[in-house]
Amino acid sequence: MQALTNRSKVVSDKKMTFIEWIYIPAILKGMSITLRHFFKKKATISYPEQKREFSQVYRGQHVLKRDEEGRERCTACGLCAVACPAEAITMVAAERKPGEEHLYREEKYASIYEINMLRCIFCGDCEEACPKEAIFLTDRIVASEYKRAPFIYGKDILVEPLDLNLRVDVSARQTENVLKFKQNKRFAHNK
Amino acid sequence: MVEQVPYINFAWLVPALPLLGFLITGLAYKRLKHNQAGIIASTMVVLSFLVSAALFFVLQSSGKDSATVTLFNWIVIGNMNIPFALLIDHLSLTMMLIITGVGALIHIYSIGYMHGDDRVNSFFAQMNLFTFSMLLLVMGANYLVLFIGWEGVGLCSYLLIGFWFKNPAFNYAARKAFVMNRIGDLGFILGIILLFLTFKSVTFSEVFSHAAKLQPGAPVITLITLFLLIGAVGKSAQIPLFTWLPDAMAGPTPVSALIHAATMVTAGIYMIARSSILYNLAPITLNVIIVIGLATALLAAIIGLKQNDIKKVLAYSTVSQLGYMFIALGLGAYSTAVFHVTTHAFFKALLFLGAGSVIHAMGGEQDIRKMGGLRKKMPYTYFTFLAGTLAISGIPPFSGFFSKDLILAKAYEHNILIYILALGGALITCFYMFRLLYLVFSGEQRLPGVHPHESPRVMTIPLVILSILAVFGGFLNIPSLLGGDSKFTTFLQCAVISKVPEEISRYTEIALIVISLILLIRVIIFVYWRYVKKALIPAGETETKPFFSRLVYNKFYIDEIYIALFEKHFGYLSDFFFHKIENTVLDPVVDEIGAATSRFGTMVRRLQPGNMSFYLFAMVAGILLFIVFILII
Amino acid sequence: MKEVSSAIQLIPLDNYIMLSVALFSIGLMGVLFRRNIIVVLMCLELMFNSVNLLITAFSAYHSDPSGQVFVFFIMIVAAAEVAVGLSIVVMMKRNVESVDINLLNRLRW
Amino acid sequence: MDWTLLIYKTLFLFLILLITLLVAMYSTYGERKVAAFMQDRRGPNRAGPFGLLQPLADGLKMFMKEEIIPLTANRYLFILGPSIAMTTALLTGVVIPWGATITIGGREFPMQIADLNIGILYVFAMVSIGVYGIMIGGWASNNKYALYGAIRAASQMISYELAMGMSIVALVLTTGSLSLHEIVEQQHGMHWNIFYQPLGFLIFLICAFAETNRAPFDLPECETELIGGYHTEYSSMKLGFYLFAEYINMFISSAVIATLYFGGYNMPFIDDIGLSANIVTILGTIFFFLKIFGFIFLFMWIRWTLPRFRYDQLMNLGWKGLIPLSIFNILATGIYYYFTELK
Amino acid sequence: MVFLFYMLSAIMIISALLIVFNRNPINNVIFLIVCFIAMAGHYILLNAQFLAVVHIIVYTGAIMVLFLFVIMLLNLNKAIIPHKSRATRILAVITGGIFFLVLLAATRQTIEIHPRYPFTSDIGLVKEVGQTLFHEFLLPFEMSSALFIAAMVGAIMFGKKDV
Repeated sequence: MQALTNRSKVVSDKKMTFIEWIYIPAILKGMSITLRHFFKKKATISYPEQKREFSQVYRGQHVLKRDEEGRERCTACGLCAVACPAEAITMVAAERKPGEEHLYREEKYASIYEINMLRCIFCGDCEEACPKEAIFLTDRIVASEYKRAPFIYGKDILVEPLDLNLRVDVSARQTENVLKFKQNKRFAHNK
Repeated sequence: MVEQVPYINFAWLVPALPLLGFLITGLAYKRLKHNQAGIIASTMVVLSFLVSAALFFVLQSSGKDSATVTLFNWIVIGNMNIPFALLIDHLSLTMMLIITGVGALIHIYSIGYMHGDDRVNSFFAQMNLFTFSMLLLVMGANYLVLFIGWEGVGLCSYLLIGFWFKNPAFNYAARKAFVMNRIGDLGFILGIILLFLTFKSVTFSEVFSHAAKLQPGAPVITLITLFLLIGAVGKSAQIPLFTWLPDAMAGPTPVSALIHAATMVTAGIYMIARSSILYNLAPITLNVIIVIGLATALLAAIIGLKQNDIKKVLAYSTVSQLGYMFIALGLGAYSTAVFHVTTHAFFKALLFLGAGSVIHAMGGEQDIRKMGGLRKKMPYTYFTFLAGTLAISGIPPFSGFFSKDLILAKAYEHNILIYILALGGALITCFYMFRLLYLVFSGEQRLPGVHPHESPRVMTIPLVILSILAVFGGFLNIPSLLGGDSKFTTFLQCAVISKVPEEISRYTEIALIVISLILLIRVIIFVYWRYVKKALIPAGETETKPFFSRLVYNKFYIDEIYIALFEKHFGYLSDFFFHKIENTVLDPVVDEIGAATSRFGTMVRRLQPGNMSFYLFAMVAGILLFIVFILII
Repeated sequence: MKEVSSAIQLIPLDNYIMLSVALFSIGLMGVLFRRNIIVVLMCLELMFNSVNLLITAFSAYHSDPSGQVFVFFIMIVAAAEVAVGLSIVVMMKRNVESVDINLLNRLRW
Repeated sequence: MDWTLLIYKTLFLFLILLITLLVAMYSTYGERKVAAFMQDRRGPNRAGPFGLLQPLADGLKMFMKEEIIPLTANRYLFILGPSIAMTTALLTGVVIPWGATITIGGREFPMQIADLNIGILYVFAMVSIGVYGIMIGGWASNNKYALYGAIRAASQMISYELAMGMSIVALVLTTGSLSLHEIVEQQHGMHWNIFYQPLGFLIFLICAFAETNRAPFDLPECETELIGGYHTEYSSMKLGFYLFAEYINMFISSAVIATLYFGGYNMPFIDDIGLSANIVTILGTIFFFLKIFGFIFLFMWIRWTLPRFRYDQLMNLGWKGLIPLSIFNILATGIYYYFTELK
Repeated sequence: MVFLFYMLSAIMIISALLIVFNRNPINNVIFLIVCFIAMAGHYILLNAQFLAVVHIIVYTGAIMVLFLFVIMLLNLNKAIIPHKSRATRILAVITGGIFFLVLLAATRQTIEIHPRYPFTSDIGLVKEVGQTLFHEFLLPFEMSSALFIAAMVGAIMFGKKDV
């Protein structure tokens, strides 16, 4: 079998030499190792102040996107809820009243849209299931809370703000490849 | 207090080294490999010899006659103080050099001889213990230390004779030697006790200085010397206590060489020489010594004529030679006796070792009737044996000549009868020695199936050294007649007070030498004619022999006489004591004492209920009562 | 240290004797009183120590240090005794499942 | 009675107590920092600058926690345990010479509370009493883990006390005095005892680890086997006492090691500079504390380097390793002095 | 000083009595420890500092730990062993009392002490004790080490399970 690391040693119960038997060199060696680590650069960062860079495909807190005119894209089709393996998504659909065209893109919209963040496993299936490019997972971290109730995120948190400057950028998730992939009807979930 | 000689305090090393060897080989005998024990033991003795030699030169250069090394205070009772002290003077140095020198050679020889024996480690331990004891014997500065050595050599002799204890006959021989020695020791102890009662000391110097004040021939002195003589007779195998020595040949040959030829048996001679001052005061004892010595010399020599066992012949020759030494002692020529001890140690050790070499080569066969023709096969052994034979026969210029001739000269001066008898003994000695030589080495090999071969180097080299000593040892004491200055005699003079002047008239001496020489050569020619030319073989066990021959062959039936005289009666006596006295009187008394105690114990044990609390209460009550008792009183 | 030395002059030796005797008697009482062998051993220690105290007091009043050396030796003996005694107790507990001194009654005919 | 001296001593006593507690407090912080650093972490850094207020927060937490005495526990002994642990830990500081003598207005103020002529033995005695805190606490909890911890602690401390005592005997052979003050004075300049007794120092150091129940000898409280060992049932400030006692012990041990083997408040080459005596004394005290901190760091360093012993290994090391070694050390020292001083 | 003496004595006697009359072995041990520490105080009063510290190390630090250890190991915390019978107990108390009186009477008769040496406060110091120990009592000292070895071997032999 191939060794997993290059530092592995074969264990044997051969008789120790005197130098090994008094252990002191070994102890000193170990102490020198710990001392070296003492002065090493620390691996920890002070999190809230400093943040590590997320990878492109990081899947964090969800966002419900609006379109260019500020209309919600979600039509409450329910595909995301169906796709969700953790059953974290619930929604109530409603019909768009006249005069609300500037709010919702289609005739149907989600009047209530909730994701239970305690259940969500951030698999990203909802994002793939969505035919309307409405839900995305972003590189934001779900904030910690003291109670369980606030973890059920409603539309007030999930839907991105109207202000164009405050919109969540999901361009990393909508590359050419992704879009092309989504158009491909060969894959079952896109049907 | 004598001013100390420098470095003399190292004298304790001389006995200590063999003791160390004994401890090493004795305690670690299970761990030592085949030759290690021998090498250790030999090294110790060789070192001891070197120390002795160093002591010799130290004493010589210091110009002193003697030195006493007190190791520690041994017995201190009241105003009696017996120190454990070593006396280094010319006499003890001579003996030390003989013991360690010859002993070292025999030890080395034994490495080869005992090779392959499964108890070889025990053998060397015992040999070393013997050397230690013997050194203690000769170095002791008082009779008690001497006695320790005396008993120690007796013990080692017993152990070594019975070394091959699986053979019951050997065990019997060992026991016999021990018992015989005990008889002598009893006399010796009595002598020491009497000495102590008389002189209030057992230290040599004090005893001798006290003794010098006594009248010659005083009964006390005679008694003491007689008692001591009994010890010497036992140890030195004289009539009537000599029968153990031939039987002692049961031990391994190096043992015979070291103990029963070179050293231990001369302990008696040494003791008498050491006590020369006492003996000079007891003319009766001296005469007794002459008689004993003469009788022993002749009797043993005659017995030796008909013996067929190679070692038995040598044993009887030893007894006979010891008789010669006794004659010298009895004549008051102590230094001559010691000189004969020295030369005898050389050639007799040589002969025994040669015999051992022969036995080794013959695969354990000791009967000379079955040997023969070994000259070609064992040249070293042959030539060294020849040297020994010439020496013991007293052929000039071999060492035996000088010492024996001195004794004969002294005898002649004292009494012509003694001279004639002694000369006869010498001729007989010459006869049986050459008989032995020719039977063993000349002619054809008579025992089929054996392929004799020369012994290994480790055995022949000691032989060669000893033969050199046997040949030239006599030059230590060249008499003035031959242009020498009697070095040895002069050397010993300060330690041994001889009674008679050591010089006799020159012409008589020459005449004596010539007479003995002529007779010796005739004897040798006769032996040559009888055993080489006619190739006579001594008769076997079964053949009938003439009366005298049978008598001699059976050693004059002395053993049988002893058995009839003493052993049987003692047996009856002990039977009587066992059946009548012990069984009917002593046993019931002892039994009754035990039974009564037991009954009493049964009563008392009821006091012990086994309850700890009770014990504690009882204890406290006892203490309370005790304190109250003290307070009231 | 000078103040301490005056203590010896302030307190009569009789007080120490009385104290030691009292402790000794209490220890003795305990030895007789209790059935638990460990407590008996402890009471023995108490008796030892009362003797120690007395010897030390005598030594101090005598100005002779050899008394204190003796206390030292008594301590050694006590330590050895405790080691052996407690091992016996462990043994006893193991064999008879109890440390009751009255059960140690095998020591008879 | 010299009232000035009395007042000074009392004040000094309180000062030492304060410093001891302070150092112990910040040792907890240091421990966490060192542990973090050795594991490439940052450690406490939120409470106050660099997390310096963390010990206060911890202490506060300890006080605020609920006080629990188990129903089956022996109430009095349960309380007695941590008290003994804390008391004996604090008692030891009395004999340690924290500095040389300061002279103010012709009056000498030694920076040591009591200069006993048997100072080492006093330390030793206090350490030996310290076992009771753990044993009684562990036993009184009436909990098997606690009992195991207590028994482990007792046997461990007795075993290592022997070797420690014997290493000190060798040291005393070289110094010829049992007084800590004298021992420090003898090490003036660079004549530190470590150079004369390297083996003794090693033995003493190892035994000090065992006596303070620090890793790798922390079997009495080893979490993986015994939950919390002898303080399994403890909570609130009684637990705090135990933990605190451990850090105090560590501080005192470091001080004793520094005193016995590293010259205490002595600095090399200080005589050559030519400063006034008082300044030298103060510098010495600072230097002494630096040494102590060094040793505390060593304690932590080793804790975060070496894995814990197994119980049989611990006993083997103590009885078959250290005791023979320390006897050998005594012997070697004795022979050396026999041949050098008895000429 | 006198006050100290009486206080320590009172502590000692009370704790000693508690050892005898308290039924819980663990409490007994703790009272004995208290008693011993008070005794160390007495030693210091008597100027025997070295002895005091050795006393604490040996008795409190080693012997009592052993006691505690054994009690813990054998789990003797419950006072399962009954007291002795009432008669025995009364007898014990009486015996103890009589012993006290008799010993007191005995010691009352002791003669007045005449110090062999001039009074010094140094005899309790390590130096003095050590010199006496290693000059006059060297052989007993060495013998005691032999005793210790014997005790150790004995204890180990007893402690072995199968002997």
